[in-house]
Amino acid sequence: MISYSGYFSQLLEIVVALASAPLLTGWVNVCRAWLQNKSAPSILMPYRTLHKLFNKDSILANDASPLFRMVPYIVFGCMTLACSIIPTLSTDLPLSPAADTIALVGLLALARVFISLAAMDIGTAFGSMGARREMFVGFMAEPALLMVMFSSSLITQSTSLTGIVENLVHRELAIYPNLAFAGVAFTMVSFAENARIPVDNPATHLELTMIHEALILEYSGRHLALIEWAASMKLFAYSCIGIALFFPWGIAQASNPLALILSIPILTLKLGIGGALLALIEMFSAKMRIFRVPEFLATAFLLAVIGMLVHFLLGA
Amino acid sequence: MDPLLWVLFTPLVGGIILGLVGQRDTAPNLNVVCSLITFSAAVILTVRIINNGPLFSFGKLFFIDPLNVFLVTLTAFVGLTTSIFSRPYMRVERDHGKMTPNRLRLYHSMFQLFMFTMFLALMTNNLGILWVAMEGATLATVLLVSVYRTVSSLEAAWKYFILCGVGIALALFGTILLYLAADRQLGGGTDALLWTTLNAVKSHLDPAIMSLAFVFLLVGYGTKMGLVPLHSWLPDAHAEGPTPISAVLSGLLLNVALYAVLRFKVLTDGALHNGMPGKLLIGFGLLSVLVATFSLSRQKDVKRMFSYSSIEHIGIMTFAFGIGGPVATYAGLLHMTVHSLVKSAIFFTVGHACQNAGTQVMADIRGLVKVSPTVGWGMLFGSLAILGMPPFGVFSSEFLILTTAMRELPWATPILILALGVAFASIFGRVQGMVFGETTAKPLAHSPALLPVFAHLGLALLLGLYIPTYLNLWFLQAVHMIVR
Amino acid sequence: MTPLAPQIVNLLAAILLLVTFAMLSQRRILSLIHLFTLHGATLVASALVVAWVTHDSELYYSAALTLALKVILIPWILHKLILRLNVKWDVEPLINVPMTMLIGIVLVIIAFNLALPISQLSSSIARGTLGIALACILLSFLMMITRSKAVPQVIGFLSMENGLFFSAMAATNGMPMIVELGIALDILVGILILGVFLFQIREQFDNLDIHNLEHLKEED
Amino acid sequence: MADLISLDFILLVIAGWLFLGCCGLFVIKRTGFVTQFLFPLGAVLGVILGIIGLVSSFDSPQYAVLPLGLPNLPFHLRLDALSSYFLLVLGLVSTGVSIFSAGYFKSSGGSTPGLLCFEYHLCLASMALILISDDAYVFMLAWETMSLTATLLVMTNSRSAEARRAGFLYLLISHVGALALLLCFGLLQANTGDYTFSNMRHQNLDLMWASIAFFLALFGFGAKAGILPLHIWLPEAHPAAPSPISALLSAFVLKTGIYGVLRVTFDLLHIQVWWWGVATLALGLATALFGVVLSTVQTDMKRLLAYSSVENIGLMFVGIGLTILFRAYHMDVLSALSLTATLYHVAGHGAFKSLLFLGTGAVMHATGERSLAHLGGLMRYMPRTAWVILLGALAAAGLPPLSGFVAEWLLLQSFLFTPELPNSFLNMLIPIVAAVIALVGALAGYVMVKFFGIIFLGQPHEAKLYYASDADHWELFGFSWLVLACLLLGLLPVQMVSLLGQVTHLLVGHNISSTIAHNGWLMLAPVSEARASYMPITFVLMLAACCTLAYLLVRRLYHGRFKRSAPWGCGYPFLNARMQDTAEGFGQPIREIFGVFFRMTRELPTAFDKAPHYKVEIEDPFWGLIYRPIAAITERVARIVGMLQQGRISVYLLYSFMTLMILLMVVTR
Repeated sequence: MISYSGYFSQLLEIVVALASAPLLTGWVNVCRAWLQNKSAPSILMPYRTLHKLFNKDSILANDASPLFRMVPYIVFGCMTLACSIIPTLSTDLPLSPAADTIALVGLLALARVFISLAAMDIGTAFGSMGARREMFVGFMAEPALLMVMFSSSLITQSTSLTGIVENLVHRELAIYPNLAFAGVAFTMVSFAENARIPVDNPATHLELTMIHEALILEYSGRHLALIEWAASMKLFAYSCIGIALFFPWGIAQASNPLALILSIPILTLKLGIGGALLALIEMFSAKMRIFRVPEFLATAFLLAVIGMLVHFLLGA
Repeated sequence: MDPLLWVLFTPLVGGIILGLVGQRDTAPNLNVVCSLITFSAAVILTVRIINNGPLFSFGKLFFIDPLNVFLVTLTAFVGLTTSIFSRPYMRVERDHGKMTPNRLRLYHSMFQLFMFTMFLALMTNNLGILWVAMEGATLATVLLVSVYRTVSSLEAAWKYFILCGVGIALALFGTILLYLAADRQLGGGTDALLWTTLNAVKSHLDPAIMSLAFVFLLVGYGTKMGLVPLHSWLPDAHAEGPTPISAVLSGLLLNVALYAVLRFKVLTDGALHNGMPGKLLIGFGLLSVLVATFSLSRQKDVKRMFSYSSIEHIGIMTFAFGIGGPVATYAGLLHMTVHSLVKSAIFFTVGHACQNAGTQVMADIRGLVKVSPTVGWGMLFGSLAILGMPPFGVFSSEFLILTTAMRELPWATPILILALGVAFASIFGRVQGMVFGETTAKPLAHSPALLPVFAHLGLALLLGLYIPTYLNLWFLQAVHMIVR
Repeated sequence: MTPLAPQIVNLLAAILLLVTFAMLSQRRILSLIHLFTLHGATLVASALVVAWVTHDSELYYSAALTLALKVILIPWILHKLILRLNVKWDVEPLINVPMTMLIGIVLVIIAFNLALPISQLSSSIARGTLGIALACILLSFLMMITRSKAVPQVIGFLSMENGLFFSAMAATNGMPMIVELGIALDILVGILILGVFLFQIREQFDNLDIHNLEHLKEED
Repeated sequence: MADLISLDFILLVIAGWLFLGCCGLFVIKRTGFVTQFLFPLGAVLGVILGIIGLVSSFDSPQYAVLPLGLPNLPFHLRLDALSSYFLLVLGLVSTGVSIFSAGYFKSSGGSTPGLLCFEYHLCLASMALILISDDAYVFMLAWETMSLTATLLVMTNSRSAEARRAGFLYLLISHVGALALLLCFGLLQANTGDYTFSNMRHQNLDLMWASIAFFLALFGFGAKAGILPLHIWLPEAHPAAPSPISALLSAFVLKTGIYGVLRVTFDLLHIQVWWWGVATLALGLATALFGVVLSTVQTDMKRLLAYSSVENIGLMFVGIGLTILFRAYHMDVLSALSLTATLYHVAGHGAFKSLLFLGTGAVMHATGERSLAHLGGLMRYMPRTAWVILLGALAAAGLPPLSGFVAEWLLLQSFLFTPELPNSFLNMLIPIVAAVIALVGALAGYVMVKFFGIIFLGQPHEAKLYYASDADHWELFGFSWLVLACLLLGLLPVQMVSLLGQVTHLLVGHNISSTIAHNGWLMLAPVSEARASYMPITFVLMLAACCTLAYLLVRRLYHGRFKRSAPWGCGYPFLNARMQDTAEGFGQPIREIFGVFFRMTRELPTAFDKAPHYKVEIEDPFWGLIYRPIAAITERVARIVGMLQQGRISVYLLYSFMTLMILLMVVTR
């Protein structure tokens, strides 16, 4: 029996995700600027960009198919759903049984497939190149992410995220070595997935090494806005997954309003620290050649697998 | 009027008459008529046997039991279809100038005489007469093999004659030893060589003599069966003669030789209880299957290839009879039947195909389905049947043989699997090339007789899907004769 | 029964073996035929002896048959044949004569060993000679293997038949009459067909060398 | 005999198919009649078969005996849950394919449609017969008939040497497999001359013989299903055959192999041993990985799909291996779970793979092209086909909420529970296996993006593609049938799993449908909601809601204006179709990473080429590793054997002489 508060927290979560995703992106950019001793743009910059883009007319290539126009909405929808599944504020979510970790990974993959197809639709050199690279990052990142989640579901005997969180919160604080491996792997994966340095450079256009930007090169206006928004929500989702898997404390259990209220500042805090760390790592690492990416991701994948092995070796 | 007489003497008389008028245009029809009479007589005979059990004739000179009557009917049937097939075939050969009137006369009369010798060999009760008839079969066919008078046909015939002659001589020595063994029990006389009499006292025959005798008989009749390594004459003889002769040689003569060996195996098994004959048969069978399949994998001449496949199947039957036991023996008999049906059908189609393409080299035979579809499909399905593809009868016998072998002697099964695989690859790979593909050849002047082909394949199909209870009863009685 | 008869039979058997060896080593074709005739004659003689001893009328008939076929008819046919085909050259065996002899001796030993246990069981007066009969058969076999011309092969074949006949007599005083007749018929037809063959080979290759008949083989 | 009613109906359907086939023989040249009348009738029969299968899977087993076959061995038939399920799949797939064929063969001139109709329906009938056969003889009979007819279908275009070679390879491999099966049955009947399955169920073979029987079965059925290294015929036969035939091959003929393994392993054999499971698992894993990697680098669309079929078969074998493993340790719930995953994959793969192959058929109709290098941009010219294929591709990529995903989800679930295995070595093994499975799944996504993107998106590579016409109504009807199947399989897993409960109960004596049932019809929670759950309908509804809401809001708050213009060429004015990624290009990263998986010959242009060209050929390594050596060895042995037959009569006489001597020695010693 799911209470109304359940629906409320679900709704709240979605709203928070939609609203604060660009904020997180903005925050990361601000930190980057600070660390580079630049004068930082406003933290609200992403909102302005989105608003501007929404107002613009979107320009379509002559022979863009309907698929091309649908994809932004699909991707946006996928990311929203993802954010609503992941327990960011509360674990009392009516939607969470709809999809467990595996389905979540599938959801992200769905978004990736669609955006790559859209990129191939126009038939420009950059588009197909971007699609190829995106898929090729994806086919190594996905299993790695899955393994990361498995290694925590092995501890908690559950693949549903809420189940994992509740279980982790409730058991007494213990060191799980396999989670350490998983953490490192997860960090690497989320860098690759969110098109950050060292895998990709979000602040670039028209480099031969770009991935994400090449995908969306043909988009403009509201379509571009939706895709950018979806991208920042993806970042948000990944950070929340990280939080849920590794620092679940403070996420509201069950339906108690106080905890729910309390959980918002905690989340903000965690995200703030997370964003800052992200910027810091980006600062200290250099963009790697595209041919090095497989090694990078393979390392992540293997780390995750070793994490699971460690779990068995130390006999859970 | 005793149908047995009809079965025996129709071909004899017919052979003599055809020897006089064999070159006439009516000769082929006369040939067919003789075979038809023989066949119907054989059918009547069969009905009697199945209903009234074994019978003697001419005192004890002829003995008919389910085992040989079933072979008699089979022989008569294939003889009939072959004579039907050879009408258009020989007409084409004559138009091509390969058959002169004299040769036609020789062909027709010898064909009938050959049938006569086979019936004699099958039905006689006297093992000496059996030998005489087998030798007679060789003599009847040897001139047919060389009928085209080409260098290679002459060579084939010469080898056939010498090797089979020597083999049969050894068989005679075996028979003499048998007579010696019988002599001590029955005190000489004509009766001492009667199979029925020997069968009655077989457990008292002297083991030492019997084992020696069996060796000589096996080597002797084994030469005619084409068991490796006594097989060297077979591919030459079957490939060089006219196709109807190849059909009867592969389809019938091998069976008759095998029948002789079976008769002696029964006696020897009775005399010595160490199962030596079975072991020998198994050994020969496996060797034949293996060697035959590997050598057919490198043939270029279609008739040679299929005669090697005959060796392979004789090997399988020998193996089955070597295993012994009701199931394997049943399978062996079934295999004898379907093999002679299917193999002769294949040779019919091959004959037309070769006449069509004007060669026996497989690489030059192409696109049969385009030129004459019936021949093409006939050959395709015939080959698939001979390769043990269901729903044809060869499959059912191989099913029984393999499953039985797996429990009787598992070590032999890998050999069989290997051999069957190689055979499949080589035959199907070439046949589908001949059947499909592009060609420029023209259809033949005389429409080929396809009734025989499809009659045979139809029967093989029937035996694969459903064995009539009557036939089954017959088989079971025959099995009973052998296994006892 | 006289103790003399078995000794005569054994003597004849020894002669038979001797003749077989002679044929094995003989190069000239004409004398080969003569030897074959002698072979047949010895056979007839021994048959007559056995028949006389055992009062076996059938054996007289078959002796007569053998005389007619193997001593008179066939040698005569062969004579005619080689005159018609005028083949008078020497026959060079594939293996040289001493070697052949050596193998022959080995065969004789084997044959004796094989026949020994059996001949004990035989009721015939000529039982001791079963080994020799077998030896004759094997030697003729060897002869067919070692000769590279058609006619000597045929002669080897025929002497094999002789050996068979002799062994039948040695083992069981001859086969039943009807069988004997059948065998005789077969041999007769066989000889005729052989004649036809030799002519066909001749007209194909204008000599009787078996080497012409070695084309049907697996090409590599 | 009221209780035999559904089995009788199945026999009627088989008879009907045979009848249709024979009708085809009588009207051998009349394309219109055959395609517009006979094939649709066949489809109707397929529907009936599917319904019967659905209904009868809840009944208790039914038996029948036909007075055919060997005298002491008539045809024994049996209809139980397993066969009913596969009959359901057969009916489902064959219906779609038959409908599509009605459109496809209408315009395929040259060939004789009547003959095709005969072979096709004979093949369907024999497959149905396989599923209901209850003794070794009728099973093998139907089995070989299926192989034979399938071969003839592959060789439909018998003029092309490629088709003939493919058919030959296929029949050869499946025949060798069939021989292995004969031996397997010979073992299972264990010295009782009784070949009925009911007899085999009661035999207790000792471990050695049971293992031999199991591996013989694995070999024989694997040859049909296409596991490593016997998969070699698949990528040859599928491209050579007409598309509906490839669809049938991939969608069901392969599955008969799965059926056979299940039947022998869990029904006929009385024990399962853990290392059988490990072997099967390893084999399946290798097959899956190999298949998916090779399919990423293919340039022929049907070959690509064929290798992806190899991959899916591999996944099914992984499921079977896991089931054996659990079964060996008597963990019934888990074995039921993994078995469910396997069976689900059978149906799912049947649906989407036939859809994809039929799609290639429509494409070949429109363009006459099979090579990805010459296709592209077809979404504009054949949009309906494109959308259908997109759905199929998503399902094949194992993405939610479609059929492929559910199977993968269940499979991964069953992996997550393996820690309960008592064998620590296996516990080490499992995570790696799971990881590889995940990798395979992701690569499948890569393959499908390549497949769909290169064919339907981008600019056409050839001028003639501008005249491509969309699929006709028969073909679309066939498509929509299969699309429906994909969607239902994806959205209603609960009902499907409860259906499968019957099968798992029959095979491993346990089912998970009860646990699923009390979570309601929406939620798929194999063990408990706390452990794992998946609600596809909610999922898809939410997704749709988010998308539409976003769309409406954007339109409402802002506007829906857009302009058309030429794509941006980054300042380079002469964009053309040849600048897109080719199929080779798209596969390049995988070629770099998994270079060890295949033998590659490549020609790179030098800097100074006047007409630079780039050529790369990928070859299946198993040709070089196994098949050519075998052929060479056979050749050599045959030559040696051939030396026996060297023409000199003296030597032949010597053979007889030596044989005689040796035998005499043997006997008298």
